[in-house]
Amino acid sequence: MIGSELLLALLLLVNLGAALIRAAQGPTAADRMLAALLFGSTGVGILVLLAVIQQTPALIDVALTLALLAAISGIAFAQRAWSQAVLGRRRGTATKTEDNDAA
Amino acid sequence: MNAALAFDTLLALLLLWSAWQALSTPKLDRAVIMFIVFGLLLTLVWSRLDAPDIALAEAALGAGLTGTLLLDALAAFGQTGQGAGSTGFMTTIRRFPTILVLLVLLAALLAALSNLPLPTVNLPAMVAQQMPDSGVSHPVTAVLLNFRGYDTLLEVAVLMLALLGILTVGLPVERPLLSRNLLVPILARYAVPLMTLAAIYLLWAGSHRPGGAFQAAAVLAAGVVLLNLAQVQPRWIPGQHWIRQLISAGFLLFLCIAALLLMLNGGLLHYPPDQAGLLILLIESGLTVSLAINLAAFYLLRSDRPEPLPNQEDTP
Amino acid sequence: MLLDLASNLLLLAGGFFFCAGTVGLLRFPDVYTRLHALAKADNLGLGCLLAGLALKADSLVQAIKLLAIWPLVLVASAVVGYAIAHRADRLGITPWQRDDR
Amino acid sequence: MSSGLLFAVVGCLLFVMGLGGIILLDHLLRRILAFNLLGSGIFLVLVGLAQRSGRPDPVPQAMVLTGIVVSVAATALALALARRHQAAGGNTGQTDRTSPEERHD
Repeated sequence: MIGSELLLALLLLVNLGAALIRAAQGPTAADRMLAALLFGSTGVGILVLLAVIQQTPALIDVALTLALLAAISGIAFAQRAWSQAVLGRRRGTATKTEDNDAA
Repeated sequence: MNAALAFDTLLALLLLWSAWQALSTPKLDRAVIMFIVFGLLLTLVWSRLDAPDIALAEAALGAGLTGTLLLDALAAFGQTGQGAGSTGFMTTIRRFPTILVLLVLLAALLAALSNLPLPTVNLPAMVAQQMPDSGVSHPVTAVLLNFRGYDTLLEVAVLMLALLGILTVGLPVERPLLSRNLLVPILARYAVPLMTLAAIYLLWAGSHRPGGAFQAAAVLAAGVVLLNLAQVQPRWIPGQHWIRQLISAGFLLFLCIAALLLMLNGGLLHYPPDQAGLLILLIESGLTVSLAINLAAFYLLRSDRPEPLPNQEDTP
Repeated sequence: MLLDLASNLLLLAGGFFFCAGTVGLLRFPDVYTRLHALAKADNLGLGCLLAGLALKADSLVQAIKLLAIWPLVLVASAVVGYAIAHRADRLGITPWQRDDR
Repeated sequence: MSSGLLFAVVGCLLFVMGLGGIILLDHLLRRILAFNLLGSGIFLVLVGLAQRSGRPDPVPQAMVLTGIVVSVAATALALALARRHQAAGGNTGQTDRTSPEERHD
């Protein structure tokens, strides 16, 4: 039974790795931030699975804390950091690459 | 292949990759976001290492305070245009000797790791032996506040010193909010009371399971940061004395108890076993408030004077 | 016995939705659609996962704690999703459309 | 190989990466990030090595817990210094040390 949960945790970790690819590719800063936000759900999922696998109920507290605070860095990003200057002069090209992706 | 080992290996690879990205990427925003991701991955690593106390602190600090601090700084640096487009990690041949030395250092470290003798003192057993006298039943809290309480005392002093240093250097200037939206205040209205509740729970939990003053303070500080993002709590300015008084109060309480014990028992922070639990709870409660305000001040304390900006135009 | 089966089914469904969310994050064309994949599929996956684990939790307190995580994550991702989409709109990033314009 | 030892090795790698970053990177914010990576590496070595037999050890865990909080304080101080440096008209790096031909990328 523990084995199947470990496999599920491994699967979620693979998902996180795939999300890191999105973070590396971008193209906009928000796309990178999405990977950090993914921890709000996937990271919490891995934590609760680890709590069951390692039989440390305290890890559920860690998951709860992470879930409570998950929104803060995303909000700080949207309200404080993501400006034209951070986006850079590449703004026009950034939207263009997205269109290329779509085509 | 063993699934647990596969999990650890993949986690280690992701951690190293995010760290490498944070250093080597040419764009500053990407570096900061990769560092935030690194912190979250590190939370998982601490969980794997059976260290839920550290995982709690890392989760609360990384998601709440470090991330917002770095994003704030990113906005400040990004606007001048100097931040973007730094050169990569290994662009020039000039750096080759340094890299060579670093690789030799790495090889030496790994060689030292591979034939390390087993420890001669069994610290976990010593801690377990002393636990009945510590006043708490969670070993990490016992080490933090009883066996090595002076470390914690000095650590609180270091945090105050860091804040003093920032005050001396000169506070960063408050930056305007880039966008405001209506959902964030609503979120804050529900989330901050829950965070306060969580902080109290963590403080209480510290005596018998993972948790304690540091984690509680980190969660509380994150709550204050969220209130600021929701524009409920304005930035603090240096003239507000209650901030300094509250920050010093926790440290002074800790110091007074330490001094009292030194006079009565002849040992710094040698608690009498009967009152140890009560004293630790008292110290931890004081520390939670002080540390929370101290940590939040790193983000909230901002200068009320406009920034002296010499020659903004002609910087390249 | 039945409880175990239900729990395992929920865990399996959770894993599936997480994978779906990741595929969406990688394959969708722009910020808005990726936000959508993240906020919907992943949170559904997490809900299934938490429900599945709560069914075989050791104690009632633990089960309640597990289930309490879900609304927190839902609210957080809703607010962050809105904040980022709102900001992206302000910065003039145009939503993707099926046939190129 | 226990997870303790594995993450101790990862800690060594992070330490060297962070050290390299402090020496080789130009931008102040990046150096602060590198300093944090270096610190995390040391924490991993401390806890990982103590737990390479697989048993949790509360002593290094408590030390690292204090260390993490101190490193946040150090980061905040470093960021304030860097921003002050920039506000005073100082260069945050990169332009003075890179030669003209690599500046445009």
